[in-house]
Amino acid sequence: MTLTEKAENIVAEFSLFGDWMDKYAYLIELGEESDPLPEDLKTKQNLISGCQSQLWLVAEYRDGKVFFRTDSDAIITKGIARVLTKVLDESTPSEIIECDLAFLDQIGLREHLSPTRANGLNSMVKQMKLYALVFKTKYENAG
Amino acid sequence: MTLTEKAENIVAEFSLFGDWMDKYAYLIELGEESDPLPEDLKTKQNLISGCQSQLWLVAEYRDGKVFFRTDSDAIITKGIARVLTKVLDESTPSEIIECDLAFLDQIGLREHLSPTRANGLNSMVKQMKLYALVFKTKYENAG
Amino acid sequence: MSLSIEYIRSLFPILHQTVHGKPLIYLDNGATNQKPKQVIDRIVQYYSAENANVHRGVHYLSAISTEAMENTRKNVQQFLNAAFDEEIIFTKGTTESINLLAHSFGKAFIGKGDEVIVSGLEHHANFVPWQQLCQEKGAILKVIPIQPDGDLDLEAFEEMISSKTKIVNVNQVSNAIGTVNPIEKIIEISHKHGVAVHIDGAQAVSHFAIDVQKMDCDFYTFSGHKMYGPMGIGIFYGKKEYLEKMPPYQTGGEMIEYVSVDEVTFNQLPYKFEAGTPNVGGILGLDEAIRFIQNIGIERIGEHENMLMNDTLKQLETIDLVKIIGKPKQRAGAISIVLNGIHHYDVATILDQLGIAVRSGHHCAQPVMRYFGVDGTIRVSFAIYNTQEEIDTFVHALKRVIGMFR
Amino acid sequence: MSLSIEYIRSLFPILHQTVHGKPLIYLDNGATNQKPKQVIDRIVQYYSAENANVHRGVHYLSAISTEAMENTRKNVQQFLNAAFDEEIIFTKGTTESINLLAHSFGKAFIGKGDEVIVSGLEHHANFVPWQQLCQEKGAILKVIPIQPDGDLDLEAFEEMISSKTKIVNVNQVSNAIGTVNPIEKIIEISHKHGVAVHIDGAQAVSHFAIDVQKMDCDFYTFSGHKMYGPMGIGIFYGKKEYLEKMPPYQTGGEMIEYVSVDEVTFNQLPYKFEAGTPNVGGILGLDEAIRFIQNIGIERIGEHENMLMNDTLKQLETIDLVKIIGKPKQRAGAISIVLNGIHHYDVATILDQLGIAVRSGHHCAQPVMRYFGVDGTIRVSFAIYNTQEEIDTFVHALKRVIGMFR
Ligand SMILES: Cc1ncc(COP(=O)(O)O)c(C=O)c1O
Ligand SMILES: Cc1ncc(COP(=O)(O)O)c(C=O)c1O
Repeated sequence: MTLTEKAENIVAEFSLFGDWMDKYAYLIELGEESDPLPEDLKTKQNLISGCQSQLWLVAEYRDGKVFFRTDSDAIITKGIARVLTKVLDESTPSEIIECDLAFLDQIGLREHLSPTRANGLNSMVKQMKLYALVFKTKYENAG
Repeated sequence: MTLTEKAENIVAEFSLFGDWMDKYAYLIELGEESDPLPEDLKTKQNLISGCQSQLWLVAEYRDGKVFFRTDSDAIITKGIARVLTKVLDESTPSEIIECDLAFLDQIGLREHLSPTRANGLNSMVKQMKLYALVFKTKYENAG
Repeated sequence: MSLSIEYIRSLFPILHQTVHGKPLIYLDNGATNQKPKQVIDRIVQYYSAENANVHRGVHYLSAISTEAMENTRKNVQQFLNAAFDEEIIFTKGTTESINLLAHSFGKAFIGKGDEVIVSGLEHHANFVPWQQLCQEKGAILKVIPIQPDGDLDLEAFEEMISSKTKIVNVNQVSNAIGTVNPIEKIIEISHKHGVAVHIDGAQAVSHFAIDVQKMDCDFYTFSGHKMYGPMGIGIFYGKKEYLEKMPPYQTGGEMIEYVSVDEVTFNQLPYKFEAGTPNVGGILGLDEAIRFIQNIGIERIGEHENMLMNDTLKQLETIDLVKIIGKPKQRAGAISIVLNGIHHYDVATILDQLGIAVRSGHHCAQPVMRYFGVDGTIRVSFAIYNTQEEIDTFVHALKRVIGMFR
Repeated sequence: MSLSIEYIRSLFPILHQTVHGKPLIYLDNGATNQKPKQVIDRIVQYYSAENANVHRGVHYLSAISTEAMENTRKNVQQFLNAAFDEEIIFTKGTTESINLLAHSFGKAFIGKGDEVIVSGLEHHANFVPWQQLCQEKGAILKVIPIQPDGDLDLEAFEEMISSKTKIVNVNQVSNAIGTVNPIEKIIEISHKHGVAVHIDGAQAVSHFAIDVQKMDCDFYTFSGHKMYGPMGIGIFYGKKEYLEKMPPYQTGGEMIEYVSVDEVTFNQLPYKFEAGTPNVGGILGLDEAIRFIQNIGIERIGEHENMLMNDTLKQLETIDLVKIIGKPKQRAGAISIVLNGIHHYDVATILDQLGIAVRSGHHCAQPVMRYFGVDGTIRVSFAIYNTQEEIDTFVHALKRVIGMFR
């Protein structure tokens, strides 16, 4: 599945919910089923600075693709992070760098990623793109 | 003439003016005809702190009465000071302490004596009353 | 005959809106409270008919602006029952007031080896400036410990105060957990040792009457925006005898009497501490906020808030997962809770979706959070315009939130 | 197609009133200028529908307040053409911005024997903080001399700057006499010596376009209330590379990352320099003021003001008793005059009676007054809403005043 297809899937999934409370219930579900990070990866280095909840991001590069893992002490933050990784995970660095996150508008999550939000998710997206850029520079020859 | 009579005189004088510009012309006249203080009395000690113009006040006690002399580098300030001394001069300390300056309302000069005005006239009135108080305490036995 | 809450609510334009499709329930009053129409109107009136720079202007607009500003100073004096109007200094808020105090008091009175006391219940604004001052001066910062019920440990305080102590800093009401501190007692003990006391009144002025002469504090600070006034305006009160000995904080226009390359003399009180063009619009908004409070009556405000607060406490106590932080002897304005196993961010996010504004986080009081072993709480805080119905809706919503996490 | 002045005037509620029975003619724009309706409306809108504390709130009102505030930061960045939005710090005004700079730059970079340069044309706000800093640090304050025409003596400046100099402080436009200083030249010379430059833009931002990257200044400061915005809000711009090395100024909420009794770490830029609840209402008023200026076009504003100013100069030159202070190569915004033998207070008082607001006094620039051998002047200063007719009335009134003193 391409990143775009994955985004379409997510949009379809969210379109089933009638109201916001159902969406939150689903985000909580996603947060709960998201694998926790092992404690030794919850380091200061992996911490995304957000004001209210702690949010960790780990990225790896394997076989031309980027693999993300996330965790948070707040379930909704974790759930939204899971939505993002569901789409961005296992994509190529270039796909990640270029993806425009318009799907977040469609599922109504954009406001949660505003840079002025106290949840750190915007910083997480930035950090994901930064990882992709680093991997691309490091492992892929230009052209 | 009592202080009250002098105040009534001033009110009568000012009532002749049709508009404010005439009042100012008269204040300027009063300022110009007001005897300047000799330079050696224009000391820091005699200076009333006002923001924009310098205003000096000298007080003497003779034969049960207080004599004021004033000067300013601004003519209008000097003129208003002259109005005040015209009324307060040669009065007894008690008269000065008790006088209520209502006549200033009647001639429309009250706003110039507001404590928030930048001309120091309010401080001058306070200082005049303070002098009267000091003289009373110093030279007159209570009762 | 007192005004009905319904009527009072009608004076606040912001309250009559929906948020996420639900009627707004604003319970974040400790952070900032809402503004009645008369406060907003006063600002409009100022900029529409009176606006000018103050103090040095001879012209009409400048004169009326100056008079309005200086009248407010007198009204604040009366509001606090201060002895002199020149003891009232306009700042931009509590934080600036405290920074001013730490700077100027520090310069005048604090040296190496001296001690400064703060309470463990302080907002960062009444903690970090003192910590920084102590670091700079080689002075020692001592902290009055908190007790498990959320009250300060006065015995420990009596032990730590000494002839080395120069100033004691305590808030009248804790923004983090709502404790009303025994400031009369603290002031009495401090004065017995000849030590100055600063009371941070940010969370107190909107809840009960303040009488700085009766309480006999040496300094008192608060913000306009937490008492129905605009942002960008605060008060620093200090006893004249102290203020006169303290050097200026910021320097610039208005506060200079004479300056040359080698010399400077400063203006008298209160101007010595008011550098630059003051926020006259904000000052007049504060003036109107005081009028708003006085029209209703601060006792009436306090009673209503206490009634809501006590009811909220009672209802919260019946919810299993809810843990109320602290059980102080006296409480005002706010209740802080944690929900076992549910992050405060999650709770606040869903409450927001239901139209309810509460604060979540550490409330700029990390030392308090650390003492209670939490990294944040949900804080519910009250104002005169809140209603019993809103409280019921909030409690109901909280139960719904809990249900979502089971 | 540009907007007519008549139309622009109609946007300012305050202008349509009489003072002492005469139509108000407001020529005290250098002290503070008037606010268009859209600025007032923005403040009303904020307090009527959006008001909340910012940054840490999860709820809707807090989120939209934060977004509006941070959007303004971006708009100010663009207004100044700064490289990064975190280089824009919100303060309460120019005076606070400069005090912040003197404190934090001083702590980071200034020691005993170092030198600080200010110009002789400075407002007290850009003079006294540096004087105080130098006294505290044992540094030396040097002053760029004024020349008889009211321009700075650049040769003297080139001689006084050296490797000991740490910072040069000059206003872009003198509030006292209207000189436009050659800041590009001053910055070029300073940078050749590796010296930082701070430009006080208080009297410049409402008159011409600012491009901090092009002018390459290291710090730039100004007030909202002198550019059609509200009081109580100002901007401190600094290059990131400097700001990152400078310690905080005030401490308290919002600017702390972690604090315990022994430790503190500060938040990142710009928050490191913004302690306490910001004046969000004021910030949004400033935002709207910028929009007002941009809608008209700053060039159009400057042209109109220059036209009025040049005409005023021409008319004043024909009046015998009038002495215009300075004849700088370039002038903006203001003209300062003295009337031989007539005190400025007298002149301003009678002009006021005729409905005309001008400033009289030393304009918080005593060193400038002393240089020109006067203890005060009458200052006429211009804004976009002033008209040719107003200028004519003013000149006519001035002649009438003179007549009264003969
Ligand atoms: C107890 C206390 N002190 C100080 C402050 C700081 O007030 P401001 O942010 O208005 O400067 C607050 C506000 O949160 C507070 O609650
Ligand atoms: C050149 C200059 N600098 C600084 C200031 C101080 O500005 P504020 O009073 O807004 O802090 C002024 C205002 O009079 C000024 O004209």
